[in-house]
Amino acid sequence: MGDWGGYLSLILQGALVTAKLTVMGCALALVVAFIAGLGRVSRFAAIRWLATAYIEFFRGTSIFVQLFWVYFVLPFAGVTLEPIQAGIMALGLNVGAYAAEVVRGAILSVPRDQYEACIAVNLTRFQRMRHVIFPQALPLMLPTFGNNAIELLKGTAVVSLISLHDMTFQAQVVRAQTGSTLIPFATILVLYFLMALALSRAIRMIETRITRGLDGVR
Amino acid sequence: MIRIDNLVKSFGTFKVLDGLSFDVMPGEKLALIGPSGSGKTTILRILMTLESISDGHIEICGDQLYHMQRNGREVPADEAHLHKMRSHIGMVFQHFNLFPHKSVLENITLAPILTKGTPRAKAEARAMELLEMVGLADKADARPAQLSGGQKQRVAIARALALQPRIMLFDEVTSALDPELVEEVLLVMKRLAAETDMTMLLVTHEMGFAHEFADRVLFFDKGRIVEQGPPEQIFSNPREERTQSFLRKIIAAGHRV
Amino acid sequence: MIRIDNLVKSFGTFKVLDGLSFDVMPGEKLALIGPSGSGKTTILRILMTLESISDGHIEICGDQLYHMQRNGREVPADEAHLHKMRSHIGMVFQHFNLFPHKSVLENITLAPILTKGTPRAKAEARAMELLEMVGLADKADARPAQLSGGQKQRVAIARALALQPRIMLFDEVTSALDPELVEEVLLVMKRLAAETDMTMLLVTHEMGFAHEFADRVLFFDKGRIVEQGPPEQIFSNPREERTQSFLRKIIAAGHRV
Amino acid sequence: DTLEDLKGQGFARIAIANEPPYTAVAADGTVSGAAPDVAREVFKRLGVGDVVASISEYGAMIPGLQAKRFDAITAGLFMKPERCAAVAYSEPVLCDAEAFLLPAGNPKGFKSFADIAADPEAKIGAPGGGTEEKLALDAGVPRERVIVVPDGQSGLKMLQDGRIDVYSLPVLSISDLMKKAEDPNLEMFAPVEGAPVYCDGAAFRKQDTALRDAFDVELAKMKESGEFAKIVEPYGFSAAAAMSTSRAKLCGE
Amino acid sequence: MEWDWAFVWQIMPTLLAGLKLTLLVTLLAAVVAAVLGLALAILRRSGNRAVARGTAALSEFIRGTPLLVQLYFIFYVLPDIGIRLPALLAGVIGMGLHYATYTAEVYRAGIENVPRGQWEAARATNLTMRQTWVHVIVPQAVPPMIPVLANYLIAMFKETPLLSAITVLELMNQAKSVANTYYRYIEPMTLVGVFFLAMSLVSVVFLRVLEARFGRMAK
Ligand SMILES: Nc1ncnc2c1ncn2[C@@H]1O[C@H](COP(=O)(O)OP(=O)(O)OP(=O)(O)O)[C@@H](O)[C@H]1O
Ligand SMILES: Nc1ncnc2c1ncn2[C@@H]1O[C@H](COP(=O)(O)OP(=O)(O)OP(=O)(O)O)[C@@H](O)[C@H]1O
Ligand SMILES: [Mg+2]
Ligand SMILES: [Mg+2]
Repeated sequence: MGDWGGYLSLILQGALVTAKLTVMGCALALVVAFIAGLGRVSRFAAIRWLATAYIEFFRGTSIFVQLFWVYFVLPFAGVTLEPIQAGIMALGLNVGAYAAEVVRGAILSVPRDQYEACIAVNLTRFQRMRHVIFPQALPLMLPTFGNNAIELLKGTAVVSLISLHDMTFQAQVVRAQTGSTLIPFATILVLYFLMALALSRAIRMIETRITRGLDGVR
Repeated sequence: MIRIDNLVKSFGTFKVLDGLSFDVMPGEKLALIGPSGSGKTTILRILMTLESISDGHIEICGDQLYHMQRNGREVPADEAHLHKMRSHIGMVFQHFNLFPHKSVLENITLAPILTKGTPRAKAEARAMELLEMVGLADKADARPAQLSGGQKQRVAIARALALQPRIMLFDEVTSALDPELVEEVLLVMKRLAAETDMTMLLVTHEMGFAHEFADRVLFFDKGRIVEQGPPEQIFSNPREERTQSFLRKIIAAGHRV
Repeated sequence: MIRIDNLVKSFGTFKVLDGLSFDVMPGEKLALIGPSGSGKTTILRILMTLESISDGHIEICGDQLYHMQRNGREVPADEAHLHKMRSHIGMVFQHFNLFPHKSVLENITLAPILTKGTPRAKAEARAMELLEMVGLADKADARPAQLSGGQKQRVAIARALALQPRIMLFDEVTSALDPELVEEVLLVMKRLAAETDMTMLLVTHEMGFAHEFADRVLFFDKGRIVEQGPPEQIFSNPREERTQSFLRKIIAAGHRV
Repeated sequence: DTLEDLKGQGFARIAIANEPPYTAVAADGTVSGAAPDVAREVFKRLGVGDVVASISEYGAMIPGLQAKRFDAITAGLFMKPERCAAVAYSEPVLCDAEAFLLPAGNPKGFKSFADIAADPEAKIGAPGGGTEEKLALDAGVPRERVIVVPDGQSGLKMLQDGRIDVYSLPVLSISDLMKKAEDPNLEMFAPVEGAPVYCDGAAFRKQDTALRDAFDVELAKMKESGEFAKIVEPYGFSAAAAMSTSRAKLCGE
Repeated sequence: MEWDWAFVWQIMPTLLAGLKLTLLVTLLAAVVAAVLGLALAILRRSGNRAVARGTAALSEFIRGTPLLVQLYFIFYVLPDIGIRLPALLAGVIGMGLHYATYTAEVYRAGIENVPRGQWEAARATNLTMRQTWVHVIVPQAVPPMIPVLANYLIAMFKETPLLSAITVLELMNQAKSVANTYYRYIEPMTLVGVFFLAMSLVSVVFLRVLEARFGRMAK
């Protein structure tokens, strides 16, 4: 059972898939989080209701069930996604639902005073959001977004369910080939942790950039 | 300039303002005083359209504030009407409510640029004039967090003035300030009162300042006007028992009238 | 009673108190005044052992506060020593800091029961006396959240008194209160000053009250005593330029001295 | 028609399980194993140049086929009447008997699924939704003593760790596991008494019978020419066994 | 594939058995997480630098890596060093440990959210450290934590399907097994989804109640 080099490269291929799923999943999650999070604070009841339904559904059912549906049931409705697309979609929509609540929370935690100041200087609703509320809410969201991103990274491990060759899946392949459990799984544990570290570093960097010059604000 | 007619405001079952009526002449400086919870802030917030009203009418510069005509019938005002009416009014808050993520200059120019389409260069020139007036020209690029309370409040006044409102509302603009910083803000306001013909409504616990500043003082209690008149009369010779006891307590607490 | 000797306190590289020395006689009522940031609060917090000191000595009721003897050598005080020393001192805070999850009565009895082992019945009887004194006997079972600011502060005073300290520290106890509520708290303090021989240190911006209350006034600036003396002298006839300008600003802001 | 589509795109998508010697993935990621090798050859003859394999859990194979995730399953999925109702099988490809993986010396003397049912302490490991799980349940082993094991390596490990008393898979799968484990404390018992010999076939969607029939034609030709034997026998399978039975028999049609 | 109600009723008992096990695992793991999290929170506040740092690093590692892989480790690798846990126990410990790193954060935040003034008032009334914790800090820190902790309970419930990797026959695993036996997937998987959704909608209501009861108390 030599050939560890080959097995390592198999795991690294998996790491690439995991990284891709994480990055694309985060991108999708970010987009839907803003749409749904803003939808939650919309003044139109229908939009609020839609956003709430989306959020409660995706937070309510398990990622496993969602993955199964996207991959095995959507094709019956005529939508056949590539496994990687299905993975990105399930992860993105799932984590997006959690992040949407973060967006909403951050927007609501901008003090009422600021809304009132906007009315007093006669800004329109859109101007209020665009120039005053949102810029202040963003720094509040970032730390939690960082946690969400790591949750998503960890979530990629379950996509082996839909035969995506991510890192966990490849570790299982290696295990089946070599009969060793310790080595492949220890390897990927370390790799996952390095990726998580990279993610939190990246978020912290963005955070310091955005909050630069805002020190002492809160 | 302002005509308030039978105004009622309830929070749930609690009537804060109960059939209030009074007029304000153009250019008049009005001080609203009274015990905590008497509804002074509520009146200003209603004029700034930060609260809705429960009943009654308010007329500003000849137009209804909370009502408008549609097909010859009076209907509640929509957002567009409120937006138009708000352009007559500016407000300065107790806690300044500056935008913390914008510089002092941006705080002042934001609204003129966005709501009136003033070109940036012109808005900035005007903002510098206002900063000059409140004595903060050198702070144009500072962030609010870098200012003292008194400086923040002066910027807030400049921000409200930048929209050139015809009516200015001041709600306890010095009560969040350290005593040493109160003076600088009051000085700016005195100059403003002397130099412009803006209509001004001032809520304050600084009786001394109310005395100097106002043409007329309204004493409120429980959402009603108990007594009104020129400051000399209210402060030196109040008729109502409630007014007398209020002023006595304030004096005992160490404030000069 | 209190002897402060060459006290230094730094936060990082910033020296808040810089070689401060003064004594307080038993039963003396001392007012500490001065501009914001001059270190008044810091002194009280150090006396209450809420901050550590950087250098110097403090003696209270004849014992070192931050130092103790061990094997004939002076060493930094341990928690047991601090615990013993703290029993001489009570403090009332600007923001009351009542325990929100306990009733008014429990707020007052908690410490006597826990730290002195006073039997519950006795502690409650004494607490009721204190509530009587501050005029709140009917609020014994209320929660702090149900009280007005002035009432909260009176409860806080009763809580501090329940431990029968020989020194009481008051840090701007009225500055978080609505003006109308200030009076009730000051009344309680005046009675206290008149009726007990406790040593009292008071930080305040209410110059009028400082005048009436204090035997001696200390004017601070930048962590040093600029001027001290009886209130008549400090308020009517300050010697130092810094004191004069401070008082001028306070007066201009509408406060009576 | 599906065959034309496959020819057009140049490859067919197959589901495999990574359970040597039926299906295997090498260190470099290439797919081998008896089932995919046969499928690759047949598809080539049908004019479909290549096969693209997805590794899948057994449980996810049939839903994946129905959801058009794959065009065929070539994973050692044995023919049984219920399965024949769900998918369209080709003629038999790989045949194998059931085996037990046991501690050396078979201390409890298990020879059949009924023996396991009779021992109130014994726990048997089997793949979830696989033939062995069903055989065990049918023999009367209660649910809580049938441990659903996710994959062969996990089953082996659980047996070594004493978590299960016996692990059941087809003969060739067990012998492959033993070869890799090189563990003298283990032994294989085969064939399991009373358990039928099963054969798999390539499985297609129900509506793709035309593709299945075309597959059968080429498969039959390979069986006759001996090329079939050349592919499967190096893996340890018996070509004769596959040729001696038929789909009709195995599906109980 | 048609929806088949008769089939739904046929498989319902099996799925309910899975649901029961899922709930059991969730609750046991929650207890482990609550207790272990407290231990982690205390260790992180430890005066000993090395202990505090080590705990922080370990927590971060556990939080940064997938539970699935951790479960594999506990179940398949630990026996090599002589620790052989039954599947259920391994699952409870794995999940409990993973979520303990989250609850530790909740405890920390809860304690830090008690205003400084409360510590100082306790000091000014000369309470000892122990008395301060028991009578002042804990009673104020705990109520706001409760909704947050309940949230993690729900999250754990939804992660139980991972336990199928270590042979625990929970809801998802039962559903897969049923599906593989009858070659019908839509019904069991949809039912699992419905179960999860129903449970989480119930718990949302329950959470709102908790929030209304405890969330506001801290002021
Ligand atoms: N949003 C609200 N919901 C319910 N009650 C409110 C609300 N806003 C104000 N009130 C109540 O209305 C009454 C009047 O409040 P208002 O703030 O106008 O008093 P005020 O005269 O400005 O007092 P102060 O001097 O303390 O500022 C108070 O009793 C207050 O509790
Ligand atoms: N924990 C701390 N860390 C750093 N600096 C501090 C801290 N506490 C106080 N300071 C600084 O020490 C100085 C003195 O503070 P202190 O609160 O004693 O002033 P004060 O005289 O009570 O002022 P005020 O009238 O505003 O209450 C201030 O400049 C303050 O910023
Ligand atoms: Mg007010
Ligand atoms: Mg202070």
